[in-house]
Amino acid sequence: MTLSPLNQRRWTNFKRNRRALWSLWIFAVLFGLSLCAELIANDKPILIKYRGELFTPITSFYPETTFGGDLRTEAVYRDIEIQCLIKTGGIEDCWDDPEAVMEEAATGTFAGEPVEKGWIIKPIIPYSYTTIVDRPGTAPAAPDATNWLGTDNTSRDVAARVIYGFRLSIVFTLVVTVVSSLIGIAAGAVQGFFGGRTDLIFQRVLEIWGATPSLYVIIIMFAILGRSFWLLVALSILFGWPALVGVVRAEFLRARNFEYVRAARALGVSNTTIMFRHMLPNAMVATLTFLPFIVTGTIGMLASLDFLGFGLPSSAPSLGELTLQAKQNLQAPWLAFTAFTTFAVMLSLLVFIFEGVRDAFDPRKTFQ
Amino acid sequence: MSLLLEVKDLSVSFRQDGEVTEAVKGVSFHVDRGETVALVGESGSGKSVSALSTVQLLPDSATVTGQISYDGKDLTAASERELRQVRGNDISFIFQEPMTSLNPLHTLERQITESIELHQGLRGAAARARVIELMEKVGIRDPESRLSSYPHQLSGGQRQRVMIAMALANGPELLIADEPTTALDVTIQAQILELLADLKRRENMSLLFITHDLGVVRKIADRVCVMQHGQIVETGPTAEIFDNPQHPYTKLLLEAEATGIPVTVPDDAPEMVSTEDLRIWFPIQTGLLKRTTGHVKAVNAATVSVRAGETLGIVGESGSGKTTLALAIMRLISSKGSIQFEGREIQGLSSKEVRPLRADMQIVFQDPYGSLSPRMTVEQIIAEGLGVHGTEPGRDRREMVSEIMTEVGLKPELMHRYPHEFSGGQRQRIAIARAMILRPKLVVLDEPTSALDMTVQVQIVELLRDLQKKYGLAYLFISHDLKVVRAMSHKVIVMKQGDVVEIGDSEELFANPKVPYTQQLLAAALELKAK
Amino acid sequence: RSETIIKSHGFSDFGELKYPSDYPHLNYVNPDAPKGGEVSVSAPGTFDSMNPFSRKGRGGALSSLPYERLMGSVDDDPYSMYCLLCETLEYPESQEWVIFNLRPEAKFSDGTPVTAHDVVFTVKSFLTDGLPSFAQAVSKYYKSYEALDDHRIKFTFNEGIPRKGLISQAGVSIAFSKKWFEENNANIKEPRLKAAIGSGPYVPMDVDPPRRIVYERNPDYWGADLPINKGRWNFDRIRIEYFADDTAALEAFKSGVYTFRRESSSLKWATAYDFPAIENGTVVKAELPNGNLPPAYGMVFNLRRDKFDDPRVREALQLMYNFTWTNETLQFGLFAQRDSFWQNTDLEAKGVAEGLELEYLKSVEHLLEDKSVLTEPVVVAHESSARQLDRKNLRKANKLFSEAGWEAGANGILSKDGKPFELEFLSGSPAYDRLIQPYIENLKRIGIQATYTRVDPAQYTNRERGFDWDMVYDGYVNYFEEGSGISQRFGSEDAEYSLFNPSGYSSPAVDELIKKMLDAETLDQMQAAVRATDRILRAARIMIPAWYNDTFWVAYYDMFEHPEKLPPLALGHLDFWWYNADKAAALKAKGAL
Amino acid sequence: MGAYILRRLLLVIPTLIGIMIVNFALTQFVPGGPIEQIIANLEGQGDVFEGFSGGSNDSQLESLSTDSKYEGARGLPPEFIAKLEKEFGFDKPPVERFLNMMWNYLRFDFGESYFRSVGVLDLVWEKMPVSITLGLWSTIIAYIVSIPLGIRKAIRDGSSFDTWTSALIIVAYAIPGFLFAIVLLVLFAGGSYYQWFPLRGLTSDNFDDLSAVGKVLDYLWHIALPVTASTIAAFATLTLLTKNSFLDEIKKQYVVTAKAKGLSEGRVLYGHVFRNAMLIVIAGFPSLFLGIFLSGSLIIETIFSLDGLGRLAFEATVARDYPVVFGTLYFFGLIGLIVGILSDLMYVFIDPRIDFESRET
Ligand SMILES: Nc1ncnc2c1ncn2[C@@H]1O[C@H](COP(=O)(O)OP(=O)(O)OP(=O)(O)O)[C@@H](O)[C@H]1O
Ligand SMILES: Nc1ncnc2c1ncn2[C@@H]1O[C@H](COP(=O)(O)OP(=O)(O)OP(=O)(O)O)[C@@H](O)[C@H]1O
Ligand SMILES: [Mg+2]
Ligand SMILES: [Mg+2]
Repeated sequence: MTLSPLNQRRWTNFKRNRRALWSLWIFAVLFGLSLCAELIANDKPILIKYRGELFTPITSFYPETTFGGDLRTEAVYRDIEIQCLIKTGGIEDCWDDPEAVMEEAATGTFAGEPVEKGWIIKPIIPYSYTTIVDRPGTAPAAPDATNWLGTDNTSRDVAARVIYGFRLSIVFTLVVTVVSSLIGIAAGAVQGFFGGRTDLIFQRVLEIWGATPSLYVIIIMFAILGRSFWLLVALSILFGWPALVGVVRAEFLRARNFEYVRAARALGVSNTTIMFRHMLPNAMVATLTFLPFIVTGTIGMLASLDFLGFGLPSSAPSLGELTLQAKQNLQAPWLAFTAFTTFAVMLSLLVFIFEGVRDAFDPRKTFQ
Repeated sequence: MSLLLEVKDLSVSFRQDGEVTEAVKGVSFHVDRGETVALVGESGSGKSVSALSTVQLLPDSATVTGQISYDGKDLTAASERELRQVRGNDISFIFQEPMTSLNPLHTLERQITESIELHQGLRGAAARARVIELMEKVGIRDPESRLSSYPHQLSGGQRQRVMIAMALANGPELLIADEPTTALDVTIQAQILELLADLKRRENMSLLFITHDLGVVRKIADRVCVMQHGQIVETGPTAEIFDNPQHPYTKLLLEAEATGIPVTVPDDAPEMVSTEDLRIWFPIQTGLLKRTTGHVKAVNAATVSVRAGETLGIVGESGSGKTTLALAIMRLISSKGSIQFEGREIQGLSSKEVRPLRADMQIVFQDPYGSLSPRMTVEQIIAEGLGVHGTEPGRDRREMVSEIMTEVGLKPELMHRYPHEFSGGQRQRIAIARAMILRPKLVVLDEPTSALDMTVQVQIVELLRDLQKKYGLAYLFISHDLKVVRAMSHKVIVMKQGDVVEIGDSEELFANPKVPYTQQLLAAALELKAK
Repeated sequence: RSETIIKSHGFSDFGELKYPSDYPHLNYVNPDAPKGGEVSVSAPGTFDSMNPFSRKGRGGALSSLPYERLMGSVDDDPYSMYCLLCETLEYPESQEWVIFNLRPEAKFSDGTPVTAHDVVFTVKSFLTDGLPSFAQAVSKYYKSYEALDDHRIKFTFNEGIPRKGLISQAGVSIAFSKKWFEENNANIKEPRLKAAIGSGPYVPMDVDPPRRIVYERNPDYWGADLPINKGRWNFDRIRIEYFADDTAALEAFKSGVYTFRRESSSLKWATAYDFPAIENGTVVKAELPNGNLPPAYGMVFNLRRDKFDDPRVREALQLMYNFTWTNETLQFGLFAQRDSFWQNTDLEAKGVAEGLELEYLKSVEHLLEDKSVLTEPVVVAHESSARQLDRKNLRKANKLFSEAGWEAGANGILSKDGKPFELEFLSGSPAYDRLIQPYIENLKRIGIQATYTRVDPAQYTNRERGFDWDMVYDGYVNYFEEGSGISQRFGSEDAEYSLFNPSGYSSPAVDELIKKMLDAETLDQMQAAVRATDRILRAARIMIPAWYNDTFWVAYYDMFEHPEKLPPLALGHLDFWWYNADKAAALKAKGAL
Repeated sequence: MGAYILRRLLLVIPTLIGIMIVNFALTQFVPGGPIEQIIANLEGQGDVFEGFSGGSNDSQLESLSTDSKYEGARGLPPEFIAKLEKEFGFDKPPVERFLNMMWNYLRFDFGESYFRSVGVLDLVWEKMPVSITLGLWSTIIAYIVSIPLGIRKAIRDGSSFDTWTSALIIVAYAIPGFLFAIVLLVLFAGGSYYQWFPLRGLTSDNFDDLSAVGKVLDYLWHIALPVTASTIAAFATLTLLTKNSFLDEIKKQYVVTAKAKGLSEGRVLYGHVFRNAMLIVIAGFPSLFLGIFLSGSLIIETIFSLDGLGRLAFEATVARDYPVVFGTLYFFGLIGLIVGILSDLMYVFIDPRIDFESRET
């Protein structure tokens, strides 16, 4: 794909803003990492060697019986017994004293017999977001070597939850923001550009829509369809898109009087092109400024829905739940700290990226 | 005579995306007290940039080196505060593009009062009286009713005069006027020049005058600096330069003149566009509720027609409704009365229905700056129409763009720049290029040459004539420059206060004007030339 | 008809009274407790009414405090009541009616005497304009109620209903001042901020919604010297401060805005009570014994659904709950495991059944589903290790499931006849999320497709009423004296719709035992019947018994004192605690208040 | 323009009716209604604020005020529920109920809350002081700080000042408001650290006895923490919007003209650029304020025990207090529509080039 010279110019301008570029990179890396959250934080090992065979628990289901256990449900890999079974090639004695067995088996023989040694490659964080951490003491527990960010009030690993929560929030907010902004901008543009009856009717529809208590719609839809991520996405879009309509409409109401719009019209350019090629770039200030906040606002909305109990299912790795816990556990400041840092990092990155985008689109911006 | 402004070794370069454009390369000139210095030269040669750099009004992307001193003070090292003292009070500016230089949300009164208030401390009624006086001086009719107008409600010339009024408000010591009369008809131009001369006489005002109109230069300048490619190539007393130019460019400039006559139109040429009793009244709205309390009668019952291959020149007083008429014919503002394009009534058509016709009817706006999308590159701007109406078969878009740019005298390398990175004259040519690239059948040209120096002007006129000959284009040519009108038009109409006062064959009309206003106009033009 | 009329200073369904008619004071109070001072506590949210008896409005805390009842209960005997407004009561052995003889000296706070007419007026108001549910239930009891004279009121009970609880119900009748209601044109239906006058020891003085209510001791309280009141009502002022947020409330306590706090959250109790005032002794932090009957809460199975039909399934599901871990890790080890439905009382079944209890059980033997209750020790909650997912229990549960026909398929999901085991845990409040979530995780581990659904209160009630759930955190609120009310909880007649029986359990054997409770002549009989019921219920595994708290968690500024030995049933901090002026002065001197 | 305004005013009626119809229809489908909430209340559950105001009460403490409810909650036979339904008029068909309601609303009779014997308007009126306090002060402070800051940032775009202020406001924005509120409360009002500010309410108990100055000081003393907490996040958007709008305008030709007049930087910025750049900010003010004001800040109100519209709205919604829901919807809907018209007129007032006519000529 080659960029048009103008876009090349914008891209170079963007790159000149080192802060934006770095933010973009960091964001991309973080998001990329969180996309492979399953490989980073999981209570299932990435790879297992057992009796000479390789297993990939993350992608496949293996009942415990595979490793010499007796249950036909999925092996609980974080159980020391199971680990012992895997590492020693399935020695029965693991059930009684796994640690001793493992120790002895490490020498190569057990009870005089040679063992088929196996191994387990665990993710860096050996917990998933729902994994209950068995750790002596009470939850929430402070950060230490096993739980880098401590545990939450249900004794789940905060680091794992943040990774998954980050992904969930970002996916949620990106989908919601992109779709609802597109709809919102288009709607605002049409209203502002055409004015007259279009505007009048559209505005009324919006007013009616805007007065609808979203909480009821959410309750109804959840009751009918059950809580789910995508339903929440759909609902958020449904209630999110009017956010930008007002500003875009105002910008368009103003911009449609500009001389260059008249010039474009004189060229015979279609209304859509006038709106989106000529006016939009010049009416984007508010939109571009608002976007990072819409993004984080959406995360915030998700969080507060969770907070109020109308959000995702409560086991979902939600940042909102984390903040609520932080509030209820002031004695566990790592919760507040983590929640805050995650928000701050996310927001800063987004704001800086969008600042770069704004600058890149600003023809008069001087770059050193 | 003492030295007022001295510029030494001034260099200005613009950095954009790592590219450096040297706009001014080592220019030195000076203006003495009470002296008028004219800066003339090629479009894009750095005149405006040099002028703006004196009080540091250039954008951030500019790097200025060299020395500028005003009345002994070094302005290059001056703080923002010191500069503020100088600006507006000692040195006043008339900007080249009046259409975009006024604050769009302030009324005229506010725009002018502001600097009076600031530097003279006048307030309330006194300030208002002064504003009205100034407006009268610059020839704005019925100033009181205009006080609460916003810039967008004014004609190009009126805006320019507001600029002038603003600049003169404080009786500056040095007036830097960047093409102050381009949008003015000859009579008003004469009046303004007279006003300037008067000020100069009475208040010993100095003047740095940038213009393309050599007639004006000859009339008012004491000294002339000729610029080309960012350098002053020749400088000297006016008479000397005019009588005995040394530098080849100066010679070229002096010789250049749009002459010749338009190609004759075949008798069977079909009628391209015609109007009948076209009327445009703008409502005057007052109060918060914007009740319509009257109308500005911009055009009353205009009946014009243009045939293929024919040029209709429109001349007339500034603010007489020329632009309005042109926009109405283009169906860009609403009007009453019939408009026929290629024999088809287009007045009632919806904008969707008009759209396909637009490939055949194009306009060059009077305000080129405003008509260029600020966030699009020149290439995009020029090629835009092609995107809508299709490229010529077998030709690449970019190729066509560079061709037309070359034709209007712009370097194709500049096509990736944004509009604000050009000089006034260059922008005007971009606007022309945008219209002409579509090879339309009818082009409305609203003062297309006002910001162009003579050499380029000739080039453009030739280009237009050329195209007309080749493709049988019909032109509606609006200009205050009667020479160009004469060189271009087959027929001419004269407008005054919204009325078409005279209409006739170009030769006939110029030779033998019937209406007093036309006579007056021609006389003024002649007088200017004679000086 | 000649019947022996019993005249007494108190009443118990089982005849015996703990306090004789000439008791000087209650055993657990300090009769010489000094009077004076102020105690202040906090209340959550806001209030907007001082009429606690209407459906509308949020009643202010303690807003029923000014109103005295005919009889009062005591905190060391759950089975009897003693005269308060009445001097004596008279009733025939058949308990067909009861007459209360009011004390002539009883007065409202405005000095007017409390008369039988006032009581009749009040009872009538409750039955016509009171909470409909209350009115409906209680109006079934009375055939009539009338004032015989100014100081005698007679309740006649309907025939054909069990006698248990009738006299007690009449005895808890309140006396409002009829005059006041008429003068103020008031009605108990309507919320209002002006409290009706009462005859009690305290009168509301400062009612300042949404911030506070202050009750002041009535210096002319008519009943101050009654034996039942001796050593009680010691504080001059009781102040209640409202806070919308619990953290704010705790902070307010720390800074001395109020002086007595009862903690209800294990999290706060374990983590928040280490502030300077406690460390320097200004505030006393104490755990005081609580002999109350804890409500039998836990995770309840919806037995109306087939999936829970098999007791082995229920047992397996029980095994997946890890009390030990939950208590240690999430609740700071502060709670005890509940086994019984009448935990911590004489009503709790223990060991192998014997005596009267066994007799009762035998009498319903033919009706028992699970006859092991006759011979085996009573079912107690399973033990779990400190590991969240207890492997032993997991294997046991797995075995039970497979015995019940649920086997893990190739995908590890438990299924039977090709249908997966799905289970929805419904909740109407976020408070228990963290305690239930680990259980859900365990259920997933064993191959159940478990989901946890939390909805808002109205929706929860909606689904609760439709019994549209698999499991909920809910339970049974049981009483020391079990009477007719118990059939709403465990009787088969009501099992279909009674919200007080969330699991929907019923059994003919329990029905029989309930009859025994209603017919019990003596406390022993009643207790034996309840124990037998407890045994059956526990064997039926209708829920997973969870935690309960057998202590009061309190913190207070070190100026309050209480009798050395507290009565089992109440904390009594607003009642028989007292104010030590010297200590208070010391605190003030220290600047702590 | 006059015609346009008239048209807009007339359209308010169908819009309001539309709003009411949509909402009424919606509530027909919400699972669980007021009856269920009443039952939950009677059973001592149903505290809609429990989720975030409570302290995870897991030891089943009986509450001080459930006394009577407890007696009433002994049984909820079906007859009782039928009675309740009748009391609320739920025995009538929805259409009839709706028409009844609209007829009452037309006469500005908004009815009474299901849960309290208070008229809806009185209820709203009662909550006003808190909402006005939080809404007004937060908005004002946000504007007073953000606009000059945004402008400064625009002028010094790219400087270190720009960077660190950005960082600061972003961080402030990222702090979850209620967390911040709690921390403020614990630090500056609680019993462990500094007891500088009061814990709750808008005024002291002895407010009525204070002198006028004392009253003002007392009020300011009380609102310091809640307003801080509710404002902290408000700077970011406004500041950056101001900055970016200014960046867009500041390099335009007319600014050069203004500079050439010798105007001071301030006058250039505030006198010329401001109006051009801030169309959205200024014209958006009425609706923004209304928004802040109406939505209230539930959680901050809760933490500081302030009884405002935020709590009212949330409680009414979750508790299905439909008279309050519809009443506030109608009442504030009306205000919102009027403000919408004002806001549009404001556009024209700020930028006279704007009109609302159709451009399909
Ligand atoms: N902001 C800018 N960035 C880059 N190049 C610029 C910028 N402004 C002006 N230029 C270039 O500087 C040169 C001098 O421009 P200037 O405006 O001084 O010309 P001019 O002599 O006034 O011409 P004209 O007569 O057409 O107004 C031109 O070539 C123009 O393209
Ligand atoms: N939008 C508007 N609202 C009100 N009056 C307007 C508007 N546009 C133009 N006018 C008025 O209409 C008259 C004609 O303006 P027009 O622009 O057509 O003049 P012109 O002949 O092109 O003048 P110039 O030579 O100065 O450009 C002027 O008096 C102007 O003030
Ligand atoms: Mg120029
Ligand atoms: Mg014009």
